[in-house]
Amino acid sequence: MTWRVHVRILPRAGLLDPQGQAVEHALAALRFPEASNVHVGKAVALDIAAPSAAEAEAKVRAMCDQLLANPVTEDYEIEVDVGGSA
Amino acid sequence: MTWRVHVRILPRAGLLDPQGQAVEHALAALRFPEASNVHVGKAVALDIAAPSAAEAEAKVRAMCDQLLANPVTEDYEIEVDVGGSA
Amino acid sequence: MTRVAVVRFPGSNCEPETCRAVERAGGTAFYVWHRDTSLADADAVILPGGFSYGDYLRSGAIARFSPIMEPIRRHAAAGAPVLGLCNGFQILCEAGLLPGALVRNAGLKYLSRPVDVRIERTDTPFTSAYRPGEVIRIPVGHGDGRFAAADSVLDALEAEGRVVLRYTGPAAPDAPENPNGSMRSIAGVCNPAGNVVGMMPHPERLAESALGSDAGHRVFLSLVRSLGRTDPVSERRSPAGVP
Amino acid sequence: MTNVTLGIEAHPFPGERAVTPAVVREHNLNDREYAEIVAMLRRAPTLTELGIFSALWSEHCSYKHTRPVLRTFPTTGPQVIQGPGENAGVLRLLDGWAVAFKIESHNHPSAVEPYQGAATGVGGILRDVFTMGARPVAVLNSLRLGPLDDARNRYLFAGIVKGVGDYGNCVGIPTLGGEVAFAPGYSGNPLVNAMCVGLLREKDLMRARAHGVGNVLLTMGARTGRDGIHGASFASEELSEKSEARRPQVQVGDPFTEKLLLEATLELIESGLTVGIQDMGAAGLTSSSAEMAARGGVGVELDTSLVPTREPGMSPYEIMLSESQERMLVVAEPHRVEAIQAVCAKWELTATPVGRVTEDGLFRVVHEGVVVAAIPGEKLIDGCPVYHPEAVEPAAVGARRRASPAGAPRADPAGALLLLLDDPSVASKRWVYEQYDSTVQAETVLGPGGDAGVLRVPGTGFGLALSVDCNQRYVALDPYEGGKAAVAEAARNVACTGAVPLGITDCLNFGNPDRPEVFFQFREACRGIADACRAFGTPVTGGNVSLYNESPTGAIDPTPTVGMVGLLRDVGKRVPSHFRAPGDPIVLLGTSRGHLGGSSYWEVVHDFVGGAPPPVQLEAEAALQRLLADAADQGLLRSAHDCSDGGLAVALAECCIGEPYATAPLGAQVNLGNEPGLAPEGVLYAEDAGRVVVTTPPGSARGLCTLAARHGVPAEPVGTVGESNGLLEIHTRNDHLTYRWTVPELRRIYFDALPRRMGGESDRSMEGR
Ligand SMILES: Nc1ncnc2c1ncn2[C@@H]1O[C@H](COP(=O)(O)OP(=O)(O)O)[C@@H](O)[C@H]1O
Ligand SMILES: [Mg+2]
Repeated sequence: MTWRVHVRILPRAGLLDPQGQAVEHALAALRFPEASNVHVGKAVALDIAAPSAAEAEAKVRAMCDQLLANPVTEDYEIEVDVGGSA
Repeated sequence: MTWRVHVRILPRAGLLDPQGQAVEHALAALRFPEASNVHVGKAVALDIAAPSAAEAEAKVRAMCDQLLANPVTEDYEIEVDVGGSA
Repeated sequence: MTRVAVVRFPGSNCEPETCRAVERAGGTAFYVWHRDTSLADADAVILPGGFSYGDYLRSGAIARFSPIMEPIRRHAAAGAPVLGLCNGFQILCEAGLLPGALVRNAGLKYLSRPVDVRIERTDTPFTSAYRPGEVIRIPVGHGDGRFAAADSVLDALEAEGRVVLRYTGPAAPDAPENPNGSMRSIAGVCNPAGNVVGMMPHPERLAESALGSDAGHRVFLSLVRSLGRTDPVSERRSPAGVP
Repeated sequence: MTNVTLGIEAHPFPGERAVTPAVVREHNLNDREYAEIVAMLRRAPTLTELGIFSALWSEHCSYKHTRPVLRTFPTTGPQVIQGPGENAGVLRLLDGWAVAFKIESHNHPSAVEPYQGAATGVGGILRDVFTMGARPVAVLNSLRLGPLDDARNRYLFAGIVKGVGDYGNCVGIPTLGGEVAFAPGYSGNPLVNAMCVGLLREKDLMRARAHGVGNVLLTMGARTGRDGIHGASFASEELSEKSEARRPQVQVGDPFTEKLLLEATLELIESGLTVGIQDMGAAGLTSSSAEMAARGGVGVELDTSLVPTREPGMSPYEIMLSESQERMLVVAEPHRVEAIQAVCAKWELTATPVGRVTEDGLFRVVHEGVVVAAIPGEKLIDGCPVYHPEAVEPAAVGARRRASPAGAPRADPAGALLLLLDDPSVASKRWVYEQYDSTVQAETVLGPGGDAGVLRVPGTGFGLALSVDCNQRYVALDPYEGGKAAVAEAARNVACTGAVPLGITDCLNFGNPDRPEVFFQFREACRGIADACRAFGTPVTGGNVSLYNESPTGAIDPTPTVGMVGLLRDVGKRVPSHFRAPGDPIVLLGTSRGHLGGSSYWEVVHDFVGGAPPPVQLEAEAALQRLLADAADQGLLRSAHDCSDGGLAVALAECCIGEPYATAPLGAQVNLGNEPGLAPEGVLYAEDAGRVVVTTPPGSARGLCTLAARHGVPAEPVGTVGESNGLLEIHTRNDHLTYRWTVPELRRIYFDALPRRMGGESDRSMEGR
């Protein structure tokens, strides 16, 4: 089975996020005052071959810990699309 | 109501994605052969003040069209976390 | 005197040398601030290099909303010369004044080195002092310099002759011909009328022989000449002070 | 509990931890220091006070182990406008121009988070320079890493280089030079030293002092977050599992804000609106305010509840110790505050009054009406005990100096050159400096890839030549000679361009000073630096000490990095490093003795790090420097390149390989080795100090030799530059052997060494943004 997995990697809470700040200011200037607490990080999308969604997630977790996310400055969340394809 | 909204911005399919390729190679080198079709883009997280989830999404769609994504090279997806907070 | 407005966005950092290059070619250069709403009777506008808004989100993405962009649009629409250098090129693309986008270099790293570029068009206000097909060596310094656009757009650019500058190799025997993976090796383009030009390399950084080469000087000389108001004295490339 | 005895009162901030012996130890203060504090205050300190002492009495801020040694540096000279003690040293140039420059380490933060650690290192040193009213015009960097066959070291290398580059590039300061070396001692303990050079008009010099009772203190720039709390004391301890756990929040750099801060600061200084200005570096608000007060001989009172914070609920302790980046502390007369805020607003920054200058000499911190710290200001800065650690050279080091390689070499003399050019410490650093903008500001006369970077002073015809150097192998084997060699190499590199060396800044990276062998290295290396600086007339104008560079796997090699500034009177006469044209005569300056001790050749080809490093003859070096400047001025030099790692053969190969973007490398025919009894290895790879390979215009070789004789410098015509893509041929006269290499092959090896090893690492360029 192949699973489409999405990883969202965001700067760890409390760390300065200058990019998020810049976007928040820009949105305000564009008259989107309703946006706040803006953060900008990375999105990774991948296909994972694995027997189950749980195993696909475990694999991607390992990838995040080893490569995709910076353990010192970033947090990540993993989403496995329901229903992989054979 | 405030809604936590996540935007995933990925390089448009078909465009060369050297960063996605590099990550795919690095994953293979780290013995993660199960990963394929890897793409790397941006994740934006924001709080949106809006009366409904639908309106929050519409707002963020406008932000994406104007600022967050580049219509020439990127596609985006919006996710509104169910259940905003008052 | 040719009056050239050099736009300062927060994070621009090539304004002084851009002004000096204009003055060396016989023009008068002055700054306009991104929050200004007029170009102060400029004959031409240059959007200089740098990192407007830190390149946050995407290079040029935030700067394109600056108030100064409105008069720049009008100026461009009126057929007057507009030049974007490096970050300025990125801003013009983000603003839709030029086609395509500048995305992360294929090598994924910032790249600072001289490149050889061929002048593909000499009927723009910024290239008329070069010979058609002439190859010049000037520096690049960018992380997001890979020109990308849909194939149909690229075909149209080629068909309409709107590729102004193209990377050509080799700038070193072991260097890639196309330093950042730009589609069709595009280093610079113009709008359909040819008055709005953007390029990734930095002609202003190598525009006097005291630094080893003046290969970029004629970009500015082209501009001053095309506006037909050359000041014969300062065209003698007297070293201009910092503005 | 209220801390009132006979001292000046201060109260714990509600909810903060009690000061227990465990808490004191956590703050890296020993019993003696704590006793001094109690005696000074005549009561126990509050937690906020403890934090303040801990920061200011850390090695990083107090130099408590090193001050007596640093006092032995020569710091004066007619060119010195500002010596050590300010944010940067300042030297006089020509026509009213002056240069401000300083080097600083960011080793510990870079070990933890290479990208941000290196980036914020550059940010900090830029602020040190523009704080003086100087506009930064160049940065240099000196890096040390463990071997690249280890993935962690590759990760650190990639992240550090990207961090250095992204920050300087974004602010728009060209990186004109640097150095990188790899050795096992730096595994897990990389060194990141960044140097900034700025220009100012002498009359505009700004010193960081607070004076004028009643004047206002403002914080300017970024908000204060919980970043890097206790960075200063963190930087003053060995890395261990424990420090992993109590790691401060990583400081994140924002070069965009830095650029705005730079413009706003220079505008404020130029407008005369400020009394004093100082960046907030290590120990943030604490050290900036305490040092400004001490320099001005006044007291200060800060109200930390007024400081704009990034997060709600920050305690005075956290606010005082935060190392959030891109912040400045400004002192101004009250009626100027509005004008200052207007300048800041123009640059999209804020400036907020947070305190005032007082007459009572106290360093007082108030938070929401509670006095949480009240310390006699002068004693806070000067009261830290000074230590005189024991210094002993271990017998093993002496034995190692006397040893020589035992086994067979990995290659014959011809093959050795290929191994050396492929060695990451010797090979081209193009992979590094292509990631650094080296042409922004359009004043770059000679960029990276040669001996020294050269820039022109805007609007003038003169320029600066800049280099950072240290051969840590030499220092490890013989700290005194190694210290001399670092200064000599930096001066020689600068002199190769035709410039006259003016002065240095130094970054002293060592291990734990409480270990006698480490303190021996420190003391002796400094003695070597001092002697060399005296001999060359290049005073020490400032610098930085980074101790405790040790991890569980051991101490680093001692690394006293020297940053040199030289003056080139006419940039039109600058001399590049590489051969220019076929037919140019090649002349070797200096004396060859075949000294292989401490050499790269022994390390790379014999896997042996040992032997005594080549001694530096200071008088001969000084004469060589004078000769190079004279010869350049008289137009006798087409190129000049000094011999360092890998000796004469590597120097010749580099001259042939050419500048990084040369269309075609050049060959050369060279005859070497008149000295009887010299083996070819010694002829080719010895690292005798004080030697430079130069070329002259055809017909000028004799003129150069005459000039050299007048300067007392041995000079010998040794050959001729050959055809493009030709051969490098070295004939050793003793044994009638000729070694031949094809230059395009040498070039390929030399430029490919780093990319080949770093190829896969670009993935981690996901780091940062
Ligand atoms: N970290 C770096 N940053 C920028 N430039 C560098 C760096 N490392 C090396 N270089 C460039 O490569 C040149 C050669 O380096 P190196 O072999 O150490 O020279 P040298 O032996 O003359 O000191 C340096 O002078 C510098 O221009
Ligand atoms: Mg050298």
